[in-house]
Amino acid sequence: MSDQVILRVATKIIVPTILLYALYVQFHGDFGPGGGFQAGVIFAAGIILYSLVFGLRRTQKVLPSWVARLAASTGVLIYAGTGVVALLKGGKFLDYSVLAHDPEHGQHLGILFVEIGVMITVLGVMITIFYFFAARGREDL
Amino acid sequence: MEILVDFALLALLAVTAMAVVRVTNLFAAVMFAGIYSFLSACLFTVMDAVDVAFTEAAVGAGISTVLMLATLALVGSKVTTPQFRITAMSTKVPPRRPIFPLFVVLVTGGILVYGTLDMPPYGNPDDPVHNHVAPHYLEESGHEIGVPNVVTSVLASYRGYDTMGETTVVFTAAVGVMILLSSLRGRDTYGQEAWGDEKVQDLDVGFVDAFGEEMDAPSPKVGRRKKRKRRKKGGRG
Amino acid sequence: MFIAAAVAILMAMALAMTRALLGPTVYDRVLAVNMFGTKTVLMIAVLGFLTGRPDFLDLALLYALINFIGTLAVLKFFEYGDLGRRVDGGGEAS
Amino acid sequence: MTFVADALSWICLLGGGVFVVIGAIGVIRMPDLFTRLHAAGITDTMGAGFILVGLMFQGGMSLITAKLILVLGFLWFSSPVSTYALARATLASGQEPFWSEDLEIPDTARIPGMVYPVDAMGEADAESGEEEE
Repeated sequence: MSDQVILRVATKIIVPTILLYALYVQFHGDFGPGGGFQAGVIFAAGIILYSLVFGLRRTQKVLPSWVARLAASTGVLIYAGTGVVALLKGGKFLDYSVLAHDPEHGQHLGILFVEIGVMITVLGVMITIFYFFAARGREDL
Repeated sequence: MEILVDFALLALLAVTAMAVVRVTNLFAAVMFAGIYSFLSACLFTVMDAVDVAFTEAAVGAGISTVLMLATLALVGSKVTTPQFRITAMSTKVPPRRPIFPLFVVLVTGGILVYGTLDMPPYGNPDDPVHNHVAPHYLEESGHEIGVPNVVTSVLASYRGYDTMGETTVVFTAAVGVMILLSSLRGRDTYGQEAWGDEKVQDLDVGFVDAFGEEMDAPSPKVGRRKKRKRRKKGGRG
Repeated sequence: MFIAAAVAILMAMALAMTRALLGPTVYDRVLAVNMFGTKTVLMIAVLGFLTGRPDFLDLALLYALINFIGTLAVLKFFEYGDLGRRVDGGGEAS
Repeated sequence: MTFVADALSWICLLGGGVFVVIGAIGVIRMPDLFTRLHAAGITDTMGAGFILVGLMFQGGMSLITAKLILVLGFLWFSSPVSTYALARATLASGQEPFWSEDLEIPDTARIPGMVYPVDAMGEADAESGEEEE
């Protein structure tokens, strides 16, 4: 196994960086390129890199497949829920201006939640698809 | 100057697309698809569509190669006939001469190219696409939404319904994959029947677990190689 | 001066492309794709300066980070996913 | 001051471009995968390094330069790793680098239609090597 050390160490260094960069893309999307979709994909890419090097079983200890599936549906729920909250606060569906006292602040809040929803969904979906393909229908994984 | 870069990138893109179609080894096709993704990210960057380029970069470099390889692990990598192999039986079918499909494709392509002649020139500020809602978004986004990146404000706020639909579509993709692939769970009953060549049995070494703890035993190939090298060294001394 | 660098990178891209087309083994193609990825990082960085919008560097940073996931996946697949089968470049682009 | 920065930028960008093209030519011309890896390494280290440093002179002391440094750092971190993985996978597949004792170029590495002067002298060397064994 000694000849795999390089890959393992490199992965251990670079995976946290990728995850951090995904969060940067997520929360910097208001100012530069990026947003929820890209952040979710980058985050999933980091997880996939980890599981390529360390194996699916170890990855699923960190992020079980039911969590990924739950995330995939939770994101859509967060997105639609933001719209419903706006509806309950007296606005239109997905009209974020009513979310806070100041319309602009409300828009900020709405975009934040919506982008988080997109990110969680994309993350969950990408990882779920990868798990399904990688496990190749084997029962023991 | 940028137009030169544009042309060069497009030429490379065309070459890559031809290569993807022509190679018979599907692994090579995956490689070329990767190159295609790199080139289109460059092209999007030249055309100032940096958010699109970002998506292309994230998906193309991180996800799509892995997923295509995983698909190849499921279905095998060789194209045995000029046509796509659907089952093992279809290799007996003599190659057809697809004259009529070629004709249809050429005519359709010709009509489409003819249609582009009527389109407004690219980047012209008088184009209809720049005069409908785009000016409103560009001018009002600053104080209506207050987000510096207009793309984000359009995607998340002005076009929030569309993005919600897209998120749902992504979610549906996951559901579809789950439904399709969970029928492979009992691969002994279905998999061997459907892909009954040696490929499926060959691949019993897990795609993912290979670098993991299961590979603690040195792979036989590596060991053999080392032995041979040692013999060579001994011979020299 | 940026256009000079861009032209040099484009030439290198074309040459890497040639290597990917020539093969002959799959590993040569992997090498070509890997090199193409590096070229893309450079190209995007140079293009950002060429078009006067160096904010594009986020994109180059992203490529520099996740470029080798694809390479690693391919290599892993060849080394372990397809044991016992000779991997040669059966497919020449003709 | 800007003149000095521009001049340095020119030098670095042109030098980087030259290195990138040289490396790419090497990837075409070198006889087998391991030597090609060596050529590709030139573009990853010297080419990318020079070009990004040249861009740094244009960026000045700003966030852009910081990002360029990050890009360079990650490139210099990840490309040796992938090169290593590639070389290792190639070795495991059974393809060996040719040593000085057997100067023959493997058939898989030949470019069709190219004349290799090594062929003529390689045979004598290979025979003498076998005799030693």
